[in-house]
Amino acid sequence: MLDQYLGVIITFGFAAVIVGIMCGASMILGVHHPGPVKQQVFECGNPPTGPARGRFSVRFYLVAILFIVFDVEVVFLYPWAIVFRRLGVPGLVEMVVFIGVLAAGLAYVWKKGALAWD
Amino acid sequence: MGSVTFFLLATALVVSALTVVVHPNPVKSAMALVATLFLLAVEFVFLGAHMIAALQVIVYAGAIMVLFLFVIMLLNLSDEEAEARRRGRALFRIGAWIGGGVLAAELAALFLRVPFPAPAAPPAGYGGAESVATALFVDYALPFELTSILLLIAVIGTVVLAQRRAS
Amino acid sequence: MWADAAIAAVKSLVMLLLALNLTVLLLWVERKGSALIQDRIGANRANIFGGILPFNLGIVNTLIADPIKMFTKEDVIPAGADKLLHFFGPFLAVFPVLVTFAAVPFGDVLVIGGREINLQVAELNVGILYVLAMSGLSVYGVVLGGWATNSRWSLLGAIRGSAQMISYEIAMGLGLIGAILVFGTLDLQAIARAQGATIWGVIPAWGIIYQPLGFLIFLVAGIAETKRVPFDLPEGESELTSGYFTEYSGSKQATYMMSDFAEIVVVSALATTLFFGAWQVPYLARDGFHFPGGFALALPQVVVVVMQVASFVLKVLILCCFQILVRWSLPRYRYDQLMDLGWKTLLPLALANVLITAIVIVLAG
Amino acid sequence: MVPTSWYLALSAVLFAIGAVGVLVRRNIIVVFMAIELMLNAVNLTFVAFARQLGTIDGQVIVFFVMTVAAAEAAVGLAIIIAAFRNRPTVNADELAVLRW
Repeated sequence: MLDQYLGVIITFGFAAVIVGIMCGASMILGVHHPGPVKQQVFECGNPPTGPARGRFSVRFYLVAILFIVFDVEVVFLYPWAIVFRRLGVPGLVEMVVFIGVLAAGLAYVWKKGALAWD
Repeated sequence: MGSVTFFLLATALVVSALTVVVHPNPVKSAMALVATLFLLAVEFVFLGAHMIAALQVIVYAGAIMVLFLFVIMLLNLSDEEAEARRRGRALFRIGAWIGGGVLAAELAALFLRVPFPAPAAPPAGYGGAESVATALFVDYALPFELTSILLLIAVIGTVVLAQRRAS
Repeated sequence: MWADAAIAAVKSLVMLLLALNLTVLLLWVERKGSALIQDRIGANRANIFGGILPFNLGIVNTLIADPIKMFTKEDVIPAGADKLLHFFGPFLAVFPVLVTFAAVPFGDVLVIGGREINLQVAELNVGILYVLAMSGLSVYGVVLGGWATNSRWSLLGAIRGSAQMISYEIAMGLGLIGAILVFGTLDLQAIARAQGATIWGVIPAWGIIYQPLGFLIFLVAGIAETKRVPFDLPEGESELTSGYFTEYSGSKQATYMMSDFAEIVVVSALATTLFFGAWQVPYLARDGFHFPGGFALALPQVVVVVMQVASFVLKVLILCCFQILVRWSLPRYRYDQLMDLGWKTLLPLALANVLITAIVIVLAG
Repeated sequence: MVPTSWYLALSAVLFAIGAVGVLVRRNIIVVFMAIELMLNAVNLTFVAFARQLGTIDGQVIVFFVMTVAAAEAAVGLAIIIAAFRNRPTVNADELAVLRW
């Protein structure tokens, strides 16, 4: 079964070389004339004020949490989908319960307004 | 897989794991952990756990670590420790490293002395999607259902904790 | 062993070059297409070597002159940026996308000298999961690119972009579950082969026949994953200059731009494989055409393989062009609409699709 | 074929690195990452033993461990955010009181 991964390893190698060349080309081929003005970050012409890395709305964090939970759900659905024909009705019941519980979670989040962006 | 491959992978794993622990910048720590998790997925492939390897990358490297990065960026954490390091903790740190080294050496020595018989060649499809799925949905149906409750609790707990009270 | 490795290397190179060429070609299609839609002429001239060349093809501009220009530009790294992560941003945006092609079949079996070569770089038992796992990693390209540069436009773009990508990753994954329920495997080549059958001997049994809703969900989520109009909030030129790659120049910026197009190709390739019969040509079997009604046309094996590969490339190209058409036809979403569409529309729809598909399968036996 | 004991030894080393990380780092998020590292070291033993015994159960357990890790990360990081709101620090030493 391991020889399946031969192609993957080779593709990883080729892709790393190709993308590495693409990213690094400018470093090697391009000119280098750094200057204080040129190296300023771009803020539409004004000199930047204050630190760039501010804090963010907690909503983004809630989205990431929901992503994790539903990602795990999707990950459970994949193995279920391939053996579903063999499992039959019990398999369907199992998954309906599982999805039902998680849908309750989604409904809760929805109701709490964590998905509302204003 | 040959022992050469194993040692190369193991070295890479240990180096990236050490980077997670010692790097002062949390973002780079997190990226080193992503690398560690990815390399572990490669180990899983060598151990015949193909499905688990894919899930490791999807769930751990692709989801959980994104959450970590989000929080690091959300709280705007920069290189911490510089100030924490000054506070006379040097002795404790050295002690912790020595203790960790002893733990690793002792456990490793213990394991290496156990004469495991060479594992039998796994059956066809071992660790593939079908075999894991069958075990999961037939033998482990109840834990699977309980998992959903755990996730539900996680969602509710998170929303309660993270949302500012009635804002 | 070495023969296998050589064959795998050749297949891998063919697939990667195919993907890269499609990507670069798309750049030209995009420029010309947008020009057509906006009633302009578009990219139509290239002045290479001071006009020595007698002909003047617009396509040369995009395919050769543009990359050369990009690759020889100065690589400006803003002060206060993290040099290592500044490099890894664009790297991680394209690399995971490119390696997904290893699992995508681009043809059936080619027989050379008694050796059967499966036209797929790696026959993975967990093919779809591999594709999802790898493409999921490309979110790091966005996050790191925005964080490393120490610029607020970039950081804001990165946060927006990653939140958008992970939101739609769920819908994308769920959209595929229906198709997997139908085919009962994660192996992309097996799925491709299963679509060679016909319904009532006439209609090709492509995935879209069974899963029209699944395809729609997958396509919308896929377009959102590529972060392009109408879902281009992370780049949002009018508000964030260029979003997470504002501070990139030269070849790194070109790499970021390419990542969008490479993702378009991946989405199209996956949609083709799962919903449009992969490399299948209707009624074409390994030994030639078998039309309904008993009429058959025997063809040499090489011709069949060439037709299959061509069919795959053509389908992918059509889907790519469709995505570009979408981009130039629709206005941009607002961020709340974007999140609503992902979480409140596509996600429940996809869950319903999964359950309905499962119930139908149980009822149909 | 690489013997199972080598994998176990590797996982022991990774576990020890994670444990040291929990002890020496003060940034609570990095401590959290070190815990994830320890969890993963244990996952490696599960998968190694699954191969040794020729059963699939070890792999299914890893599946569950991942789920638990996902839930744990979600809630744990939410706690960090909630704590951060009241006291803008992620230094574990300064979060020593159970009250804020």
